[in-house]
Formats: sequence, C-alpha cells, structure tokens
Amino acid sequence: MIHAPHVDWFALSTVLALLGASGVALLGAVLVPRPAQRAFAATVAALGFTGGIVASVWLYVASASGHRVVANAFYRDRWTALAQAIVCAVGLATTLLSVEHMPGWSRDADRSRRDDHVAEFFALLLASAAGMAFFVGAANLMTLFLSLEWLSIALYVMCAIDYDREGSLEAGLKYLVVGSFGSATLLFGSALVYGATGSIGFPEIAHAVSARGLSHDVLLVLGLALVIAGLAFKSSAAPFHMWTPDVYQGAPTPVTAFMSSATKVAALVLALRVLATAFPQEARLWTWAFAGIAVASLTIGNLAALVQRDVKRILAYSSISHAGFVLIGLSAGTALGGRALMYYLIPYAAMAFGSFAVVAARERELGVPVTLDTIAGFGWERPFLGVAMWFFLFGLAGLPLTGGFVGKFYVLAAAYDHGWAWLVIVGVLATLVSLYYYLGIVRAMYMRPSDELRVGAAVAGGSPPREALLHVSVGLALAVAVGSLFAVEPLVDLARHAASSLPF
Amino acid sequence: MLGPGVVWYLGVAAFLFGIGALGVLVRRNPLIVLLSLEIMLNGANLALIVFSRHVRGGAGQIFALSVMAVAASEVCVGLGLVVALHRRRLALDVDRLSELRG
Amino acid sequence: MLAISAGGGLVWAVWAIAAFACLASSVAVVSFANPFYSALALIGNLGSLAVMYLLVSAEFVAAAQVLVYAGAVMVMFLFVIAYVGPRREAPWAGGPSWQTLGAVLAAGALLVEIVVAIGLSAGGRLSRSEHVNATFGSPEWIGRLFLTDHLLAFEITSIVLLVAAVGGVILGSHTRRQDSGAAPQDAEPRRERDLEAVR
Amino acid sequence: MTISSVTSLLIWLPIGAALVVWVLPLSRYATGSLAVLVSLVEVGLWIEQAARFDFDAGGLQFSQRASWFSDLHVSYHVGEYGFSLWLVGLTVVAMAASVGYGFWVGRERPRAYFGLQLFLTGATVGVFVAQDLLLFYAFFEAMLIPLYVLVGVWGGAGRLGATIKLLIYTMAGSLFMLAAIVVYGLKEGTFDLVDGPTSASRWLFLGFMLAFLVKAPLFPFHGWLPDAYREAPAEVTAVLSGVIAKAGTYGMLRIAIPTFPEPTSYYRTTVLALAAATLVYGSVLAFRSPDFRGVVAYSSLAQSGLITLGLFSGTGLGYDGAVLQMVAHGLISASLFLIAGAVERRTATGELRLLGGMARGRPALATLLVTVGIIALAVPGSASFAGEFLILAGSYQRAWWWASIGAGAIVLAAMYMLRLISAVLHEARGPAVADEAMDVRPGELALVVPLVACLLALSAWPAGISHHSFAGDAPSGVVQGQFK
Repeated sequence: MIHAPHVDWFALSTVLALLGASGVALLGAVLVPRPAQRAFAATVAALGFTGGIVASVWLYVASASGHRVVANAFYRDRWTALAQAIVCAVGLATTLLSVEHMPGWSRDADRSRRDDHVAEFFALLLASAAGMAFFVGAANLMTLFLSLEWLSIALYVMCAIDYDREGSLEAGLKYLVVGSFGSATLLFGSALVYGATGSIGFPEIAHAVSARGLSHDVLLVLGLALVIAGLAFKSSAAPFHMWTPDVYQGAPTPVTAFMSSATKVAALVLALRVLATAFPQEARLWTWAFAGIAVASLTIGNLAALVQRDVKRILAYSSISHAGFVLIGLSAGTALGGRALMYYLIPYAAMAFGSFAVVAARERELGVPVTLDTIAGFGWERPFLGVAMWFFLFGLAGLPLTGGFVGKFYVLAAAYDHGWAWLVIVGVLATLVSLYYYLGIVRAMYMRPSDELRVGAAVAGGSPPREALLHVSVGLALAVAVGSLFAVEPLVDLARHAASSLPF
Repeated sequence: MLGPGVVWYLGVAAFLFGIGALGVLVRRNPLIVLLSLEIMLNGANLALIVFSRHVRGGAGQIFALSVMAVAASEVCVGLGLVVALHRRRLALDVDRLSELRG
Repeated sequence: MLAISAGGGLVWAVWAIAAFACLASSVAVVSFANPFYSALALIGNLGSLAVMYLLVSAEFVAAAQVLVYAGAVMVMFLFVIAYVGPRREAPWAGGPSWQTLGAVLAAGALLVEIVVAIGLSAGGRLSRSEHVNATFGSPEWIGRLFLTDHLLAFEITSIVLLVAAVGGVILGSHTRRQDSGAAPQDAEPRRERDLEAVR
Repeated sequence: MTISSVTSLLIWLPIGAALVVWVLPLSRYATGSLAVLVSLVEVGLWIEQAARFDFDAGGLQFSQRASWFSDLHVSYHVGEYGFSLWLVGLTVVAMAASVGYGFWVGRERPRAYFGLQLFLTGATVGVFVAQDLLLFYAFFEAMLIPLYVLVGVWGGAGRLGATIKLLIYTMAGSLFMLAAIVVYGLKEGTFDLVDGPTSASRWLFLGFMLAFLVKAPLFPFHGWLPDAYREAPAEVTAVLSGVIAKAGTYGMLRIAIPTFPEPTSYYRTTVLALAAATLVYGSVLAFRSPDFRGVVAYSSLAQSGLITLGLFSGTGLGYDGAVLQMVAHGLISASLFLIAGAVERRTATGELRLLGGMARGRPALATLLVTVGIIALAVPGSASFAGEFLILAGSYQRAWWWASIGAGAIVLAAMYMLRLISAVLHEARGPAVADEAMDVRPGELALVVPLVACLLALSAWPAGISHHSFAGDAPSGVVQGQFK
C-alpha cells in the first residue's frame, strides 16, 4: 500500500498558477487562430503572472512560520514567497515588454511570420518563471537540481526563439552548453554531499554534519565547492561569467531583460538558502568563497565593461558586477546580509529589467544592434524612455536616485558588520570604475554634438513605433526603482521577515 | 558489498566527470560538446548510485533516474538548436561563429 | 543479483572490465574526430556504466540506462548526426592554444583534486561494507519511493520533459505548415521559403 | 503649516516642481516662468524662516525627523543651525539668479534645463539641512547628477572632458566618504549627526575630508575645477562656484571638525598647509589667467583655501569669519560669473587680451563689475573684508605665519581683481568688443543687482552673519559641543 504524502497545494499555488497559465497558453498555440494568438497568449501570461503575484503575496502573509511541505521537498516560507513575488513581477513586466517585441520583431518585412511561436514563447516564459518560483523554494538537492534544469531549459529555448537571427541561435546554444556544464558541476557536488552525509534534504545535511562531525570531511567540502560553482554559473558571477556577455547580447532583448533580473534573483536567493540551511557549519568556508567570487565579479565585470561599445554587452558586464555586489551581502552570512540581499534585489531587478527594456525600444526603432553610436541622441528623441534610462543607469551606478543607492549601502553595511572593511573598500572602488561606463551611455544618449544626434533619426526613417505596453513596463520598473528609495522601511521589513525564515 | 569498494567506483565517476568537462571545454563541434556533457552527467550519476548503495538510501537512485530524464531533455533542446543552426547553414564551429565576439 | 550471488573475485573481474570499458570509451568520445564515432563510443560507455550499476544493486536504474539512454537518446543523437552530416574536426590540431591549455589544466586539476580527496577518505568511512536487502534497487521499491518520498521530484521531472519537448518542437519546426489562419497573400513567399528550406 | 516642515518644503518644493516641469508639456515661456516663480517662492520661504529663526537658542531649529530605515538607525532628519540658515539663504538666492539667467538667455530644451536647475536647488538645500549622515550623502551625490547633465548638455565645446573630470573627481572623493559613513554609522550605532558621538578614528576623518577637499576644492584636489568652470554655462558656473563648492567647506564645519576632534587636531597643520598652499596657488593662477572666467575660477579656489584656513584655525573668530566668507564669496562669485556670462554673450569670448574698453558707453556694466570687484578684493568696509579679517584674526591666534600667508594672499587678490577690471573695462578697446555691443539689459540687471544688493547689505552689517551663525555667539563652544 502506498501512502502518498500530504500535498499542501496552497504552498505550491504560485507555481501552479504559472504552470496552469503556461498550459493554457500552450493550448492556445494550437487552438486559437493565428491572428489572435499574440493577444490571447499575452493576456493569459499577464493573468498568470498576476495570479502568481497574488498567490505569493498571500503565501507571504500566511506563512509566518516556515516549514517544508510535500515530503519535505519544498519550503513554504516567506523567503520563498518574497522571491516568488519578485520573479512574478518581473515576469509580468516582461510580458508587457514582449507583446510588441517577441518573437521576431526583426521579421517586420514579412508580417505573417512575426506571430511564429508567439504563444509558445509566452508559455515558455510562464514555465521558466514557474521553474524559478519552484527553485527558490527547493528544499533538497534533488528538487534544487531539477527545478534549476526546469527554468534553464525554458530559458535556452527562449534565447534561441528569434531563430532567424544567427545571434539568437548561437546565444541559445552557448547558454545551453555553459548552463549544462554548470548544472553538471552542481550535480556532481550534490552527489558528493549526498555521499558524505547520506541525505539530500538541506536541514538533514546540516544535522548530519553536526551530528557526525563532518565539517572537515573532504567529500563534503569538495561537494560544497562544486555546488557553489554551479550556483555561481547561474548567477553569472566571475569567474563563471564567460557566457554572460555573449548570451545577453545574442538573446532577444526581452529575454535578456528577464534573465538579467529574474534568473539572477532566483539564483542568488537560493544560494543563500542552501548555504545557510544546509551548510551552516561550513560558513567559515563559503563566506570566504563568496567574498572571493564577489571581488572577482566586481573586478572583471567593471573592467571589461569599460571597453565595450555594444550597450547590451555593457549592461551584461554591469550585471556581472552587480552579482558581485549582491555576493558581498551574501558573503556576510548574517541575517543583515540576508536582508541586504533581498532588499538589493528589488531595485536591482527593476533597473536591470528597465534598462534592457529601453534598449529593446531602441533596437526595434532602428532595426540594428544598439551601440554607443546608435543610441546617440535617443534621450532627446524619446524623452520618457531617455529619462527612465537615465534613472536606471545612475541607479545601477549607485547614485541616490533609486533604491540601488540604499541597496549598495546595505550590502556594504552587511560586509562591515561581518568585519570585512576591506570588502567595503573594494565595493567603493568598483562603484567608481563603474561610473565611467554608465556615464558613457548617458553621454551618448544626451551629449553628442547635434550633427551626430541626427544619425539615429535618419536610420529610423520616421516616427518611432507605438509601444504603449513597453512604456507601461518601463514605467513600472521606474516606479519600483525610485519608490524603493523612499519606501526602504517597508521593503526592509518584508526582507527581514523573509530572512527570518533562514536559520541565522 | 563484495568486490571493489565505493572508492573505486568514485574514482571512475570522477574520471568520467573530468574527461567530460575537458571535452566540453576543448571540443568545438557542438555535437561532441553535447556528448561530453552526457559523460559529465553520467559521472555524477555513477557517484549518486554508488553513494545510494553506500548509505543504503533510495534518494541517490531516484536522483539518478531524474537526471537521466533531465539529460534527455537537455539533449532534446541541444539537438534542436544544432539542427536549427544547421538549417541556418552555419558552420558547426563554435569558434567560427564570431558574430558575438566583442 | 550479481553482486550478491557471485563471489568477490568474479565481481572484481566484471568491475575491472566494465570500468576499463567505461574509461576507454569516455576518452574515445572526447577524442574522436567524427561525431558519429563519438556517439557510438558513448553507447559503449553507457552500456559499461549499466553493468556497474548492476554491481551496486541498482537494477532498475541499469535497465533505465539502457532503455532511455542507449535506446532513445542515442538514437536521437545518431539521427541528428546523420541529418547534419558527419563533419570531421581534428580535435587536437593546431597546437594547444592557451584556452585549450587552460581547459586541460583546469579539468586535470579538478580530476586530481577529486581523486585525491576520495583517496584521502578511502581509509575511513567509505571502505565499510554495507549490506542491503533484496528489494534494494528493485522496480517496485523505486516506484514506491517515487510516489512517496520523492513525489515532487517525480512531478518536476515530467515538467522538465514537457518543457524540453515544447522547446524541441519550436526549434525543430522551422518550415511552418500552411495553416488556414494565414492571409492568402502570404502564402506565396512562405512556399518559396519552404522550398528553400527543403533544398 | 507647522514650523518644522518649512525645511522639508524648501527641499521638496523645487524637486516636485522639477517633476512637474518634466512631466507636463508646458511651453518654453510657461516652463521658465514656473521655474523662476518657484525659485522666488523659495527665497520667500527662506526669508520667512529667517525672520522666525531664534539666533540665541542652541540646538537644531525647524527640525523634522522620521525614520527612513530603522534597522540601521538611518532617519530622514533635517533642520537648521544659524550657519546652515545662511548657507540655505545663499543657495536659494543664487539659484534664483541662476534660474532667472537661464530664462533670460533662453536655454535650449527648456523643460529639461529648468527641471534640472530646480532639482539642483532642492538637492543643494538638502545638503545644508540634512542632519543624518546617509541623508547628507544622498543629497551630496544627488547634487552631482543635475550638474553633470547641465554641464554636459548646455556647456561649451570641451564639456565632455569637463563633465568626466568633474564626476570622477568628486565621486572618487565622496565614495570614500560613503565607506567612512558605513563604518562610522555601524560602529557607533547611529547615522544621526546630532545624536552621534565623536570618533577618534583618523581613517574615517580622512574619508570624510577627502570628499570635502575635492568638493571645496583644495590644492591638489582641484583638477576638475578649471575645466568645469570654463565649460559650464555661465549661470551653472555661478552656482557651482558660489554654492556647490561651499558644500565642501560646510561639510568640514558640520561633520569633519565636530565629529572628529582628535583627528582634526592631529591633521590640523596638514590641512592648514594645504589651505595656505591653495590660497597662494589660486591667487597666482588667477593673476596669470588669460580669461575672465579663469580669473574668477582660480580666485574661488583661493577663497576655498581661505575659508578652510579659517575653519581649521579652530578658533571662534575663524569659524565666524569662515561662515561669513562662505556667504559673501558665494554671492561675489555668483555675480562675477553672471557678469562674465553677460560679457561673453556680447563678445563671444572671455579672453582678456581680446577684451577691453567696455566701460565706454556701458555705464551699468562698468558699475556692476567695479562694485563687485571692489567687494571681492576686500577693501575695508566690504563684506569680504570683514570675513577675511575675521579669518586672519582667527588664524593669527593659531600661529602668526598662517595669518601672514593669508594677508599676502589678500594683496594678490587685489592685484588680480584690479587686473580683471582694467582688462575688461579700461585699456584700449579689444578686438572682440564691437561698438554695437550693448550695455547690460534690464533683465540682466534684475538678476545681478539683487545679488550685489545682498553684498552691500552684508558689507554694511557683516555681524548679521558673523554674530548670528552659532548659538549664543560662541562658535568654538558650539562646534566643540557638536552643535548639541
């Protein structure tokens, strides 16, 4: 007789909402007539993400005491719920951005093909977000690995979905190869940890380590190192970042926007969960490991960004350096670090998404890759998007226009609180370097001599396309980015309650 | 357990993982890269199964079975990409695809 | 039940053959110039692994390995290789660039590290012999685990497969079918494109 | 309206107006009028506030405090002391003149321009009233953003290089201040300036001072100054040298000196030497400078040195004189840069060898420039004479040689100002000066005359500031008591 475990459907409601919507969108790809597919699938996706937000908020409210559900395979707690809410919000914004742009905006010449796979795209977007929503709540190494693959495989296909462009396919393949390499590393690490402790559940691992005195066990430490490397691949932290610029540049821009914000949120949130829950005894090791990765990311991300011309590549390197910043908070390995991490990710996700969304608008307008030359004059031609980009860039640089400023302050405070004043200095120096390339974009957008400014308009050949939904998504990102500067207290409270689910 | 101990199996697993990683890093043909990824996953699988026997728990074997499914999924998407790239009449040479070099 | 019924020497012999085949075939996979041969070598690798799985009482996994991997995945591989055409690539040609060298060093270091680490702990816990009962690794046991302790993992696995299937369809279906929803004036260019794709 | 919220209103009114200007598609004229109106309202609010200010009472006035994020004890805490009141006054007056000038000149892209100017006003006021370290830092940086764009978009031909230098220099300084703030705040458990205890850490002191030295600026941290002052639009330079640079010296007075008494005395000689070097160096360069703006720019550099000299003399007279000189020099350099702008508009150049003979037929211009120049070179009876005298007296109490260096620099100041006046107004008519170049117009007069009037008023009654900056007119006690 098989006694199936009790399933707490409510705990899974966010995932189920997204999956359900994904299924409906997929059905739409078959059943709904082609001309209506775009509207249908986008509506379903928007509803799905809204449902996901509602579910995760509800879950947040109703999960004050965190515990594991469904045979201890999934965490129902506020850490999960808050991360799910961020992922769903990014997903909603991506949906708005994608309606006009995906897939195949470059196929304008042949309008009939613009709707190729549009419903499948939204289904994949929902599926990947569902994977992330599950990933952040994974409670054992198996669900961790599987949900990582779940979200990654959907992302690989999304990267490649603009398959009339070689760059898109190439990005998909590159991401697949490097992503799978990272997953395999994570998997081997999981196997070693399993072998050392005999368990795959996070708290059980911690328990086995303390009960059997394994904290110096070679297998365990090696496994931990491989697990960290695998997670660093996903969060595109140096030295596991090599794929990031190529993939971010080659993937369709809305997908890049989604990856740079949601994927990073999921990977970093989960990283802290795994390490704090399963390896508290190894904190002396992983805090150092993360500090090292953070320094490497900040150095490589910022220095490499200086010499780039392509705006998407610049933003990709910027996202590497921001992984470094978040890891500074993570490396503190304290409740304050957890709070800093969660708070940082909210404005960061908004700004990263928003900046790529603005790039998408320019790309669509001109039909060419957006470089520092082709973005010239953009600020004056499209005032709203220009100002928004201005806020995002200054915010990413950490100037006090957006919550990015407070986020940076928070992670530095967490590092100092942990006793790592040197990390504060590293963070400060990295910010200084980063200013140069963020300002480079602003300079290109606003300060080129007026004869250069006309280049953009000439290439566009007329008035910019109408894109109300894109403006809405950029506006939302802007509101979150700026609002998080003023609403620090409520957001930090949310983060505090979320971080209290972790055993610090 | 009769025969070789866990360590021997683990040696094989580690070797598989390492040689697979090497293949991914140095080979350029995407098909061979995908095959090398399979070897890496197989190395991890062997470790899981051996440990499953060693700790007398079921999780390792279940894990390994799931990994097989995942590996099949990766291959499915990876081969899809290879075919799509081939249709774009691109050389199947990761290094020659220089559009994204910056 | 090989591991239980046979004597130690026989098990050692079987293990040694399987391990050797396994290692040799894995080296072959990454060093063949022709992906076709690499794929065939991988089949050998999978088979020898299945033998090793049997030796550690994982019968169901061994069976699945042969069915899923060697049966399904490798067939898919061979089809694609046949479709794309076996393109030869000299694997080590052109001397070691610094990238290749770095990769070899990294992989080598990883391998040495792992082996040394395992060897270090070899004298300790890992050499203990463990006895398991006959149901260990049996299909029934696996099925029970999948539906109880690892229910969620089971479900996710199916979702991963579904997502991959959708992805495969998207990436594979370049030449679109003529569907009724398309506007008539679009039919002609699309047919041309289809023809081109067929060519 | 409660008393305390006036301070917040001074910050947020212009920032809100900036948003309105950015969002609403107003006409050029409506945008400019709105901006001017808001700046005048700011002046009015400030006058109303000054009228109600109790100069004898100690402690913070018009203060307002709300938690920003409580787990690190960071709050939104604003309020004014006597000297901050005067600096806020300087800000609103100079910004009103600057905004008016922009309106009068008719800058391109008015909505962006006036929005940025208003944003700058709010942020600068914020710097002078913030009583929380992080809030102070936020405003300190926020000032930079509109400045960057104002210089980068509306500046002269070499503006791109100038903006990069400006930003990288100042950010390099202020980011180390951020590190120092993080460390100080977490160590002491509060970021509040009023509650915060003193600290003996020399590293933290240096972190703060680096930011202030770059901002003020002092030799050798002044690398951004010549380019920025030359390339920025005239009215932005006026604000930059008149007001923004004062944020640096204000920071020394409000944060570095009271919070770090031990490091202050440890590094006193070093800073004084830097200040003296700046004073001499700036004066010499001003004397050698080939163009109008260069003279004023380097004289501002010299004045920053003088003010720092007064602050780090650590005497009551020095503090009084420094505050007076901050306000007086702010007004002087704002007026001079606006006049420079007026001259450049007429002659299309600021080079002194191309100018000359502008006094003939242009009485208003001549009167203005001579009046401001006379005050700037600190003739006895002028506001800056009072300020410089107090500073010299204060530094004399520290050691006689500081005072003698200061006195020497005042002689140099007379020389470069007279050279400027004569090169622009007198001598033979320069090749760039056309006969039809007009005298200053009523519009320009309306902008510069109020500034000059303020200067004259200060000259008549310098004690208005020097005796009303610190509670009970006891500067040393107030500063050493950390403004409690």
